[in-house]
Amino acid sequence: MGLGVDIRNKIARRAAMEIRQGMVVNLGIGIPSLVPNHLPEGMLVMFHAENGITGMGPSPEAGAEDANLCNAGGFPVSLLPGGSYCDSTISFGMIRRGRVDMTILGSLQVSEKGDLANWIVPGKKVPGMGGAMELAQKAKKVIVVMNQTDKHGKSKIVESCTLPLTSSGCVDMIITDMAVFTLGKEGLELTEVFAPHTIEEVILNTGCTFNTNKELKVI
Amino acid sequence: MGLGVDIRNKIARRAAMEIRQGMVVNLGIGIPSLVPNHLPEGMLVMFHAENGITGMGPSPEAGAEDANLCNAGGFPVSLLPGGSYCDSTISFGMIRRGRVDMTILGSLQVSEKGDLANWIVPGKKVPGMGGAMELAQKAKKVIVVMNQTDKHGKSKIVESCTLPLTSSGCVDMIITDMAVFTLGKEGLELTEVFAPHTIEEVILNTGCTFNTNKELKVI
Amino acid sequence: MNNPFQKITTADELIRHFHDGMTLMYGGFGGVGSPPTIIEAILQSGIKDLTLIGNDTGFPHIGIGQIVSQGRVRRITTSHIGSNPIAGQLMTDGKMDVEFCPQGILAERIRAGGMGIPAILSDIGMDNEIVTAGKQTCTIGKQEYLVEPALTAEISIIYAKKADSYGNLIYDKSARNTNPLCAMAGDITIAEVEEIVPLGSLHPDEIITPGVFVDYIIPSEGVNWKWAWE
Amino acid sequence: MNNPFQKITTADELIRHFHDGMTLMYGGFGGVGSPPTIIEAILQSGIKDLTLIGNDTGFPHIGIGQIVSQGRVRRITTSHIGSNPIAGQLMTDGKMDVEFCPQGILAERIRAGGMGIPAILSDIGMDNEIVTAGKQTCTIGKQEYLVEPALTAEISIIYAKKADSYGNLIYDKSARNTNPLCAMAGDITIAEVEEIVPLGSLHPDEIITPGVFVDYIIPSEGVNWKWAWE
Repeated sequence: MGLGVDIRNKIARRAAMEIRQGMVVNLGIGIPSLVPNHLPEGMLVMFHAENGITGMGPSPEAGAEDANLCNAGGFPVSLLPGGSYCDSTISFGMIRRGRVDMTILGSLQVSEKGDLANWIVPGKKVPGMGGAMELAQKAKKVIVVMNQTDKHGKSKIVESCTLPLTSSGCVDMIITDMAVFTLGKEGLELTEVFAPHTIEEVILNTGCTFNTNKELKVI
Repeated sequence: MGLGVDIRNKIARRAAMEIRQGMVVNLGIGIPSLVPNHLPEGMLVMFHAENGITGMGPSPEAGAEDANLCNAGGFPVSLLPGGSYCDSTISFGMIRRGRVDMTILGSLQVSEKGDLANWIVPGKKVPGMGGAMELAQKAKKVIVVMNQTDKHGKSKIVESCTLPLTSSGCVDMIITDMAVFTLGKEGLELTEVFAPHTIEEVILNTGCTFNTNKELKVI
Repeated sequence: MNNPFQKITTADELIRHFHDGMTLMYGGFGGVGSPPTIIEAILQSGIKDLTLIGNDTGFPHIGIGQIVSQGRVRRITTSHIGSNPIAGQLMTDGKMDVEFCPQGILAERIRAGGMGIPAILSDIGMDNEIVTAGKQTCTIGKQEYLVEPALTAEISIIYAKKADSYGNLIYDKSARNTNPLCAMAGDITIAEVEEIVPLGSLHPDEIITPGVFVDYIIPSEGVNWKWAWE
Repeated sequence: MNNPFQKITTADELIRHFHDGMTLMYGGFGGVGSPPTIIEAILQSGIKDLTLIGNDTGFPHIGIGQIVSQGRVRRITTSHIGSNPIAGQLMTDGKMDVEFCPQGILAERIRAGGMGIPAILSDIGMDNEIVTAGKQTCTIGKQEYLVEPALTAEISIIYAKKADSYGNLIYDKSARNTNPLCAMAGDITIAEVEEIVPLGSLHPDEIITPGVFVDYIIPSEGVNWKWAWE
């Protein structure tokens, strides 16, 4: 994404603040994978992976990897006490039944209506949806973490997605390198700005209009 | 059924002759439950129960029952080596997928077309179908064991069932106290008569016409 | 017992979730694998006009049969009532509606509810008017199928052998039956268990129901009925 | 090894079941839990024009990806090809048809095949034309759903940790993934296993796939590829 480690960690830290004790949380690849590092010590969170892990723990040290214990991206992880393995139907049943409290994932674009476009770039990259549609549509809370703008400086928050949708109206919160937005009944709302960025800068780098929360925090 | 032990065992013994090494077999209550006693020593057969047992073994001795190890009728059984437990979906998945080689069950009536009526007597007994429909429809071979006639002396093998059907055209073989019939492309066919009964007696006690196999055996 | 997820509680604490007219799903097959302590609490609570979903109606004095026999059930979706003559009488008298469903399809409908699948298509009992009553069909190619809708319930009550404090469950022999399915289909799922063990004591490959699906765990006081074979 | 059910054999013996143009289903997720020894035998056999069904196309040199990369596949039903650029290239060049299906729905379709259920209804990806392409819908009440047909295959190849001589299987950690589903959906199911143990050695409560679904068991020679993280 072209973001430095500090900024990526800032985004991850803010996302981690949404997590509560006992939640079941699914993390996408990239910035979301940094989120567990920012949880309060001792907080019990069950991390869920689409390939059938609940209670996923951190990557093992080099040399201690187990090829039969990998996350949905195919990379070695570990299991925490209380964790378990299941087949892919049960794993996605958790998602569709509303038992996954939160998913934190990256995106290419998000619209002001909460539409998510993160699975395909026509003519360039057609990886397939994997579990993205189920997660976007059925996780109880969908948090998108991403850069405010793409590599050409264009806003990734837009009036209407130009890329094919993963799911429409599914995003609840957007956390970027500049700001935090929520999506509720009143539409897109700016709730926090990360200093040294300013509201003006956020407006300039957002591809649609938005409300500003009365209690907006600059943090 | 009003049949003596000897006759019940004769029927069960004949049914047991249909079973081959390695088969998965589901047994109904009554005469079918006697079938395992008549298998050759050492033959490996996997008995299947709808409530999630594969590899069911005989009833334990009095005092050794385990309330958590019962057959589909709610009575204590045991498990043989190679047996396993599963939930009810998997148990019926085995049936619908065609992995249950044979079901041996009782019936109220069977028609000359192989229709099975064994689940309901309108106005008298409405127990519900339980797993009977899936077994009748999807087991690879359906063997009915029953008395040739009901308590009023009327044939239970009929032109057309007067009782509501469990499943139509599903029966492959009928074994009664008098005879053995098969149901194939050519319809109902008498293949064996149990002495001292005679062909004439079987004709007299069968409520429909049938073919007689050229190599009919009186046994 | 360490209770980090606040799931371990008692039947008395939980009974406030139950109310007249509610939809209740229960694990068990002929009473085997039905949760005696929760059923006893429901009997004591006096709630009525229930809509039940489960494999069968047990025996008059066994399992869910006790609740049925007391006339507390307005409607039931089940596959078999033959072992509980009182259930048959209540149906005949028009005091309890019974929707009969083939046993394996009933199990699939409960599972579908637990998996967030709206319905399954089925070819079981297509020529039987009790099975097809009130059901839609769907034609694929030239083949017509029954639409069998998913089933869920406000509360599922289930029985397991062991739970850890997250609610991961293992079952005992044939007492598993419909319990793992009902465990997933409840909006709230209550697991009555023979033993509660610390987090990490169950082998993660052997867990049948992940605790994700379980909201409450209560220790069982054991079966308080006499089995039909006793 | 005692072989009372005649299920234990070798990949070489089994390869006669494989042929050009066949439908093949495979367990595994990103190569984890895919059967290396059977895949190697397929590669050696030279069969082609395959129709594949499975979670993903692995990596170019890992798991089923090796077969895909050699251009042996005419059609695949899968949820993800992103980790295998060769798969993407074959699709773009019109050399391999790809039916994309949401991952959990794909798993359910495979399971439905294994359970003898004709189809499930789904509300996933209803507004996405890649998901809905060529699919029927079914309306219940006022809600429209997609009809997602069951998937089966002539042969399913799967990977497990242990089998007893009846083919009862247990799996290892996240290598379980789609294996228990594919195990049920094959007309013929071949399980490659790390270890074969005598009948009765597996705890009956811990068996994940009952041997009823397994036709053949072959001992694994182990993974012969380098993982992406190595």
